[in-house]
Amino acid sequence: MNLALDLLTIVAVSLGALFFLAGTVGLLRFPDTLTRLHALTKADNLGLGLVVLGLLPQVSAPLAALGLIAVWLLAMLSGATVGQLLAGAARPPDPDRAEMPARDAVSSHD
Amino acid sequence: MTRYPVMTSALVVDAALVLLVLGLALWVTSTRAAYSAVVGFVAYGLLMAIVWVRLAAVDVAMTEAALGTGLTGLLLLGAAARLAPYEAAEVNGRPGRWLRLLIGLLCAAIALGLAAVVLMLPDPAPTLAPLVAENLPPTGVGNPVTGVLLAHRAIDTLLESVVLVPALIGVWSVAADPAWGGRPGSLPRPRSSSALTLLAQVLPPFGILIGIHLVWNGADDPGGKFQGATVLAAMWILVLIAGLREPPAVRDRRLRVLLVIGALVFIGIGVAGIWLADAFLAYPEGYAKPLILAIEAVLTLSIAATLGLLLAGPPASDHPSGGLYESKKSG
Amino acid sequence: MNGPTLFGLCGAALVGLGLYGLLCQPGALRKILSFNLIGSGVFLLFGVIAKRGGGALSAAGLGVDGDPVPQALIITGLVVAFAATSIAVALLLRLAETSGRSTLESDGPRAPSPPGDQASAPERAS
Amino acid sequence: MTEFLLGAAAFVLGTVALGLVRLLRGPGHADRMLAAQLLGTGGVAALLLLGVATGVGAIAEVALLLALLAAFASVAFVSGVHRPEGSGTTSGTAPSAASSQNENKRDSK
Repeated sequence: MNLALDLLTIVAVSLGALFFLAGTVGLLRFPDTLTRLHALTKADNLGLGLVVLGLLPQVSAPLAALGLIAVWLLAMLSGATVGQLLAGAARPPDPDRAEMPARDAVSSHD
Repeated sequence: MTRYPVMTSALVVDAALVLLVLGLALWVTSTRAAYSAVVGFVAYGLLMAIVWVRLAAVDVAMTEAALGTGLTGLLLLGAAARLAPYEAAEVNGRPGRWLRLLIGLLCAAIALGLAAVVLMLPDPAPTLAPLVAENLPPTGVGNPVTGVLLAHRAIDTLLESVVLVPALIGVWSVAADPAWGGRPGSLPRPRSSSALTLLAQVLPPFGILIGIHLVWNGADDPGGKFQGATVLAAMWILVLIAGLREPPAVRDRRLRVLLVIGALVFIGIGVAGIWLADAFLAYPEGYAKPLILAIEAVLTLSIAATLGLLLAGPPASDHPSGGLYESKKSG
Repeated sequence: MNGPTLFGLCGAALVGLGLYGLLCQPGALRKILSFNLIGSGVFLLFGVIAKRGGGALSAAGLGVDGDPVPQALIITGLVVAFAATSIAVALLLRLAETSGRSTLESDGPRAPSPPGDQASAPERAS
Repeated sequence: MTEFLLGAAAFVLGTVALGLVRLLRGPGHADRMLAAQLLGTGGVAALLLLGVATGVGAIAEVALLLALLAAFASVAFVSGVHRPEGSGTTSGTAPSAASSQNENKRDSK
């Protein structure tokens, strides 16, 4: 039983770490702001979620487990909102800029 | 629960943190655009919170997480955005190459001197920790940091909560004369967006809960009034930014009472201690914990209001939606 | 080399870096940032001293393993540093608004650019 | 298990630190903020891992605070980007003395 739980921890935390790696690679390699944002939100929600899932068997107090889940929920909430806000900032809904790819809009207006 | 269960992994984490912190500090001091520097500084504050955890200072980590990444980030990002138009002229003020080299050498010398001091710190390290541990039970609180803040070094804490008020007066005093008494106007007012409105409606209930939890828990576990007050202030500011509420006018008398009530209660209980416990800021036998909790509760409200108003900036105008820019255009 | 020593050296380097930025960066906002870095380095040195002085409390079973006196001082310092930063930012914004510049240099009289006329800001001769 | 959790914390920290290259490169403010945002989430994950690894429960509360206030900086960022709209076309006109590696990367829209 204990071994199984430890195994779950190792698998879930490793997977979570992998998602963080994927998110970072996406942030570095993807061509423009919006696709990078996409990569980031994956890392945010899945990476952190898997880490939390992996840590759950390792805490004894139910209150601590609740805290872990609360952290994840909060991160999801703010991650989702911030994703919206950043996307809006990366591509303002002006008609003359909307059709441009975000990166061009960023560099050509200087 | 050993302190360093595995030395090597812990040291790897520490070394990675140090490299990151130094790299970000280098970025903050050397990058050209102020806005990038500020974003780097926000990331730097975040890392510092983890550093404090590694240094077993969880109370400090909470303060850093709340102040360093939250409030300071908002303050500096807003300032950087508003200063962007002036930034291009700053290049002229740079000192020359040789002067910079000289300054760099001198700063390196200072850093090396400090590093030498760090390496030569006495071993065993002098500490007041046993003294605090010995004197903690009479105060009735279980968190040594809270004990130090409110019982053993209460005068520092009192002066600090007092000093926040002159700081706020200092911020208010840079207001233009016609704007005096009006509403603070430095907060950013983004285009209304449903996401922001949602965040400002959903997050504050959690934030207020967490803030109260931090204050209440601060007596026995890491946490306390500064951390709790910072969270409360952040939630208030979030509501103001989203435009769900207007910042209060500076001339509002109830607001002013709220700002000073914490320090006044603190001083009042402290003065009462002269008769009841034979010393200024001493607590009578057996009443230390309830008094400390009372002070913490009132101080939290005052500090939260002060921090929030520090962020909100000097009064700008009486116009309901008036930011600085609107008032300038009309004037 | 252990963790606290590492962080202590980091704090020393932060003070040096911050000082360099404070002296060499012309923009006042950058100076504020650099000053905060110096403060942060000093706090870090305090934290290292607290960590080194700890241990006695964890032996007493309180679960906190650092000297609480420096830690309490750091918390006080962080809050005061925030207050000072907000004053500095308010002053700086007001300076930019009234004089149209964001640096602290005072050499020579400047033609006061009208507040809000931001486009004219970079044209001033230095 | 402790070693594994500490190692995972170091890995996550190192990974998101790599993401800070985006902070250096930009090109826009939004990209820089994304790097900081990723660092925030990674920092929360690393803190949770550290907290369980060292058995100090209060560390999770630091993570909770970070998660709560991470949104805050981004809100500031978004508001900041909109504020100087239409007035910030001055970058690049200044005679930059040394290598102006970031001068043209500012997206001052």
